[in-house]
Amino acid sequence: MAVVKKSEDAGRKSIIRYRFLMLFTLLGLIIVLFILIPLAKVVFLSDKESLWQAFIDPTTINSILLTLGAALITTAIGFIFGVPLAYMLARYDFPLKSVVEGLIDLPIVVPHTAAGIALLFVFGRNYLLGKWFGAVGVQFVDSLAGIVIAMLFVSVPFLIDSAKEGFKKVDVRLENVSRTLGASPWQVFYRVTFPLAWRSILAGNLMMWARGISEFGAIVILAYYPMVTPTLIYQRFESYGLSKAIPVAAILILVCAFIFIGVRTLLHSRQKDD
Amino acid sequence: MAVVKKSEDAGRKSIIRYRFLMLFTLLGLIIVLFILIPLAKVVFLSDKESLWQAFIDPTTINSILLTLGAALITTAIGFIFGVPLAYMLARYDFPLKSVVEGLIDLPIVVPHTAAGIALLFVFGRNYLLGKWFGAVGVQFVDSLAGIVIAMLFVSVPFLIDSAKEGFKKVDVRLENVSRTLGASPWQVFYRVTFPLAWRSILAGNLMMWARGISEFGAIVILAYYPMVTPTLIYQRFESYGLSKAIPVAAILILVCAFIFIGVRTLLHSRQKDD
Amino acid sequence: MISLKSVRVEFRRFALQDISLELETGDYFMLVGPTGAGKTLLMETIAGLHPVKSGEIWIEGRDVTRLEPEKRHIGMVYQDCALLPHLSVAENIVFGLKVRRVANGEIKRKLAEIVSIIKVEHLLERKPGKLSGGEKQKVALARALATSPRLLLLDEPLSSLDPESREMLQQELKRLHRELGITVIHITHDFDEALLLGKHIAVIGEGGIRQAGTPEEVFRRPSSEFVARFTRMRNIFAGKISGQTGDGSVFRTDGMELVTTSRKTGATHACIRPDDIDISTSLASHPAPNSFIGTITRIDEVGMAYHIFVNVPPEVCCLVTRRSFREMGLTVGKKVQIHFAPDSVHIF
Amino acid sequence: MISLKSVRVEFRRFALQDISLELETGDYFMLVGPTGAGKTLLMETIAGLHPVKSGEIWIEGRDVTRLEPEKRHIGMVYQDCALLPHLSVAENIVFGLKVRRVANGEIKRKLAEIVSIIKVEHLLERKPGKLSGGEKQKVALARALATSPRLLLLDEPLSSLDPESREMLQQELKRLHRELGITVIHITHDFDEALLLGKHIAVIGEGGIRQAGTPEEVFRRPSSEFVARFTRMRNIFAGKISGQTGDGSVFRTDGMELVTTSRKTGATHACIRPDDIDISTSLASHPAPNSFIGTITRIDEVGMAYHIFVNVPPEVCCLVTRRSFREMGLTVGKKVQIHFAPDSVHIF
Repeated sequence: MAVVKKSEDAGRKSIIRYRFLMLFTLLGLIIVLFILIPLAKVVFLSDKESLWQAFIDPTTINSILLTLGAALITTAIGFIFGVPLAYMLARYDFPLKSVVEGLIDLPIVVPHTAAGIALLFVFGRNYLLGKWFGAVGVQFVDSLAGIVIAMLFVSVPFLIDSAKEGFKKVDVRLENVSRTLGASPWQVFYRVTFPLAWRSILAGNLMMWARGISEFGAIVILAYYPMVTPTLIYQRFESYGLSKAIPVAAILILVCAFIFIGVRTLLHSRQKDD
Repeated sequence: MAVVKKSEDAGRKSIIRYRFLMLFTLLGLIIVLFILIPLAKVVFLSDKESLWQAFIDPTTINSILLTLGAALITTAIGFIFGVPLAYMLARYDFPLKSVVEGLIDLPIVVPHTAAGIALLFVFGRNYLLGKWFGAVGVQFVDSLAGIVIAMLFVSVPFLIDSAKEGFKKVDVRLENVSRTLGASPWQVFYRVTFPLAWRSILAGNLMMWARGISEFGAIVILAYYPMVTPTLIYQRFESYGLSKAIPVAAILILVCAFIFIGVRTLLHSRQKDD
Repeated sequence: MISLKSVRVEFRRFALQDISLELETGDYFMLVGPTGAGKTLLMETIAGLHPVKSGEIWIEGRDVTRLEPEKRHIGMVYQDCALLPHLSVAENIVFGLKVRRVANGEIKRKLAEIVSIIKVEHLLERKPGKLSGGEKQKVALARALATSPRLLLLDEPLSSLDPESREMLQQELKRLHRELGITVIHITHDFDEALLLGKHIAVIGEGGIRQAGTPEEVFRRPSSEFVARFTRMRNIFAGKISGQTGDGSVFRTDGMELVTTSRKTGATHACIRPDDIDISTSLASHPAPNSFIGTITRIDEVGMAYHIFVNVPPEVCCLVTRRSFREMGLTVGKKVQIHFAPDSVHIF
Repeated sequence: MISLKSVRVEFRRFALQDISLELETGDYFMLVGPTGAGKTLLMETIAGLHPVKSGEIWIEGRDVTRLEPEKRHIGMVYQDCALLPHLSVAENIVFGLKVRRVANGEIKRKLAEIVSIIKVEHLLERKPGKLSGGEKQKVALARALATSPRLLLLDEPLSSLDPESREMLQQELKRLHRELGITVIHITHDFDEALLLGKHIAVIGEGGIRQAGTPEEVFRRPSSEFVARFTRMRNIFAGKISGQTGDGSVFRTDGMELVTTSRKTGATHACIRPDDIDISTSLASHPAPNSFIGTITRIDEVGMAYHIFVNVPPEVCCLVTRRSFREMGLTVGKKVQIHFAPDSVHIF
């Protein structure tokens, strides 16, 4: 009885299991294809000739350099202001801490055009900070500074979250031991905590960079000109139609995908180290 | 010697410590204010009268209902296709898994207008899927379906990531024990894994909803009409200037902030339970 | 009868090879080995949670090697209990009956029965998060037993408990095994626990089973240095057989000639348990076999006794009770005589 | 001298109250208590890592209560060693010297000195991730000692090691303490470890210090039921003093009258260690004090000995070595006589 029963059981079971997992695989596959096909089609199936034309077109090149550069400046600013905040959030308790944490993440869900409006309402020529900065010659409307401000607003949560997680993963007892060995809190930060959280911070920086490059809604309100690539794509689409927009979109998607692969490689190799 | 030395030491130390943390606090405060001031100003300092006017304006109301509804449909679709994928990613190894994981997250960094272009290139009237769906009467350009497609593309990573983390946090040994107690893999999923990951999945759904509401760049390319609120804000700004855009932006920011508070409350109370 | 025949299993970069075990129905089988020896992997393999690369697993005359875990009728208890945190204690206990679609009346009857065996009435409504370590283990046991398994697998059920709960649960396990007559495989890294509970013991290490047998066999007659060290034999001497006696042999090690009742040829190690060695302060003038004079080099207090290290040379570790220790007034540097019976000398 | 004066400290929802301790320079002080008793919190408080709510901490004649940790000259070793994973072993060891800006030549000299005391030469270039548990502990010790601390705090340094590494490290700790004469506070949940290593012992539990003294005092003369239970006294009987003898008193408990040399008035508990009880199979006809006849109800194998439970009543637990056990042929149900000296009966 034993052998026959066994093979029956095993056979039946694995079909049931197969059916359940097959449905899941099928459903999952649909969403994977839904994301894959548009991206792959834009990058691989667009007209090679117009892709090349777009690539050597100085307008495209300049706008891509502007976008990458602005996002890089944004990331540097985010690093200076965001990493200390991430450290404070990871290590210290203070009143309203959870409110601050919520506030920091809010830009991820705030509609981008609404964010642009809100920024303009503060940094516009006739408003609060816009006036102050205007007095020292910095203006945000239709300027690089405006692009940076818009990018910073929507992308800084990614850096802060990643850095915070990185700091949190550093065992407090490593810091405790370092203190007893004679290190001041500042020495503990730069000799222990920061080096150990470095990969997460770097990944957060890259993520922030990529997110900055991708922004459109907030930038288009604050600074239509100089034209960042997402705006250029929109303008090409509006003025000349889909076929002129595709090559620029393809190039930008490739740039972001490469940065993003860098983020994942960083985070992945960190997990292996652990 | 002891007492004097001690107080000297302690005094000096705490000033140094204070200085280092004070700098960090200051830097952090700047970024907090940078996010807080624009949002608070739009919501609290905009003209109460025009806020009310916007609120009772049928165009605004309809667009907000459209936006919330479209995002809700998107979230439902994301749930059906995304949760099974998240489960597969959390529990099984398969070839190219890390590629799939990377692909799923890619929409977060793909520039929104480029995403819109890519989607149009696939779902447009004259393109691949657009033709197929067009044959059965579904069209994506300037339609609710287009809005949903655009929202789905940019927001589904948030659900998948959150659900995946939720599934991963469920101890495999709980599933193992359930198997030995006689539960089939499907029973284990719906009696053990899903209930235990439920909060993370719900939080992911809310996050996805909020992200859907916030989208502009992809939607504006795929479906300028019917007008979702982020588009309405842009259109008001372009046509009538900042003052007409502010009230709509304020309302939308409030809606997103409330959903977002829900997400954080959910995730926060889960951590307490652990 | 449960048997494993040359089972090979791999998990991540770890592999267990050529695992063969056989245990009678109703046995209390202790699987003991150091941390990282793959004990949990082996248990999960028996439960059907890892695919077997080669070999076979038989339970009660049935080849279950490829059977799904839910068909094996095995109860399993993890070290941290793995109670389902979203269910109450009662729901946890009847979980196995629910998923097997047992009728409600029968579930109630079974719950009452289990609760009458394992006293957890007062916990039934609670969530697992509100239980103490010992209570969790009892609930996990009740849950595993509720489905009347043919085999109960316990993975270090006592390791994370405080001494008092541990002792309580040891007695509970003894009682359950006696009353229910169920076959148990109990995994532990604690050899004392294995001695206390096991009818049979297998020592696992270095990727496979090193020795299996009764507690007495494994404890007194280890078959390898690995087992001897793991069972804290302490006095392990390398050397070789140098001659024969009427009913045994003579084993020569650096500095001592040991008389043993064993005749095993080719032995390269001799070992003597510290508690088999007599120590006395009166130094006999005439030399007897297995009688040596040495100097105390170290005294360690070990719970209710002392380890006395006597340098003959080599250094020999002897166990002395607190009372004898006080009576003899042993101190470091003192000369003493040690003696042990030939049947206490085990060679391998 | 290190002293804690009525220290109160809170961390999250946990508080330690009225902690007073005093230890001489050069002491090896064991702080022992069950899991969750706040041992690590107390250690971190001594190191200056938690603010003290009230009370004072003095180290070598200096009030350090409000002093920053980096000024206290304390070496600390956590259970999991807390080695800095991004630094090599050598860099870990000299970390304390680096941050104190010691000159490079002096750092080299100090590293060589430490390495000559704690043998870790072969590990210097490795990263902590590549070390075994025992090696990690040695490196953590070396790192703590490199800055020549006035006090060494050890938090369960041996708990996560396998028995062999544990024993090796116990000897290492003994040797280091002997050679360097450093003051050590060693935290453990294992009372046997406390007996083995400690010159003095304090038992911590229920939010405070329960008893402190020499190992012998704590082990044989517990001051409370908590300590008696924690030290596995086993035979603890409630009752009261019923009379006086020439040099002691008589303690009456349910079923037995115990003669003790103690005269403590108002005692409510008597206790006897299992290893202080003699067991014999020959039943004496004339009744002697502290001599009772009973039936064996249970036999537990505990490592190198047996626990014999004799029901007088009450049930009394006696320790018997393997040898005596075999010689007397004890079995469950057998009638035996137990006896213990009056000075083995401790009342509190």
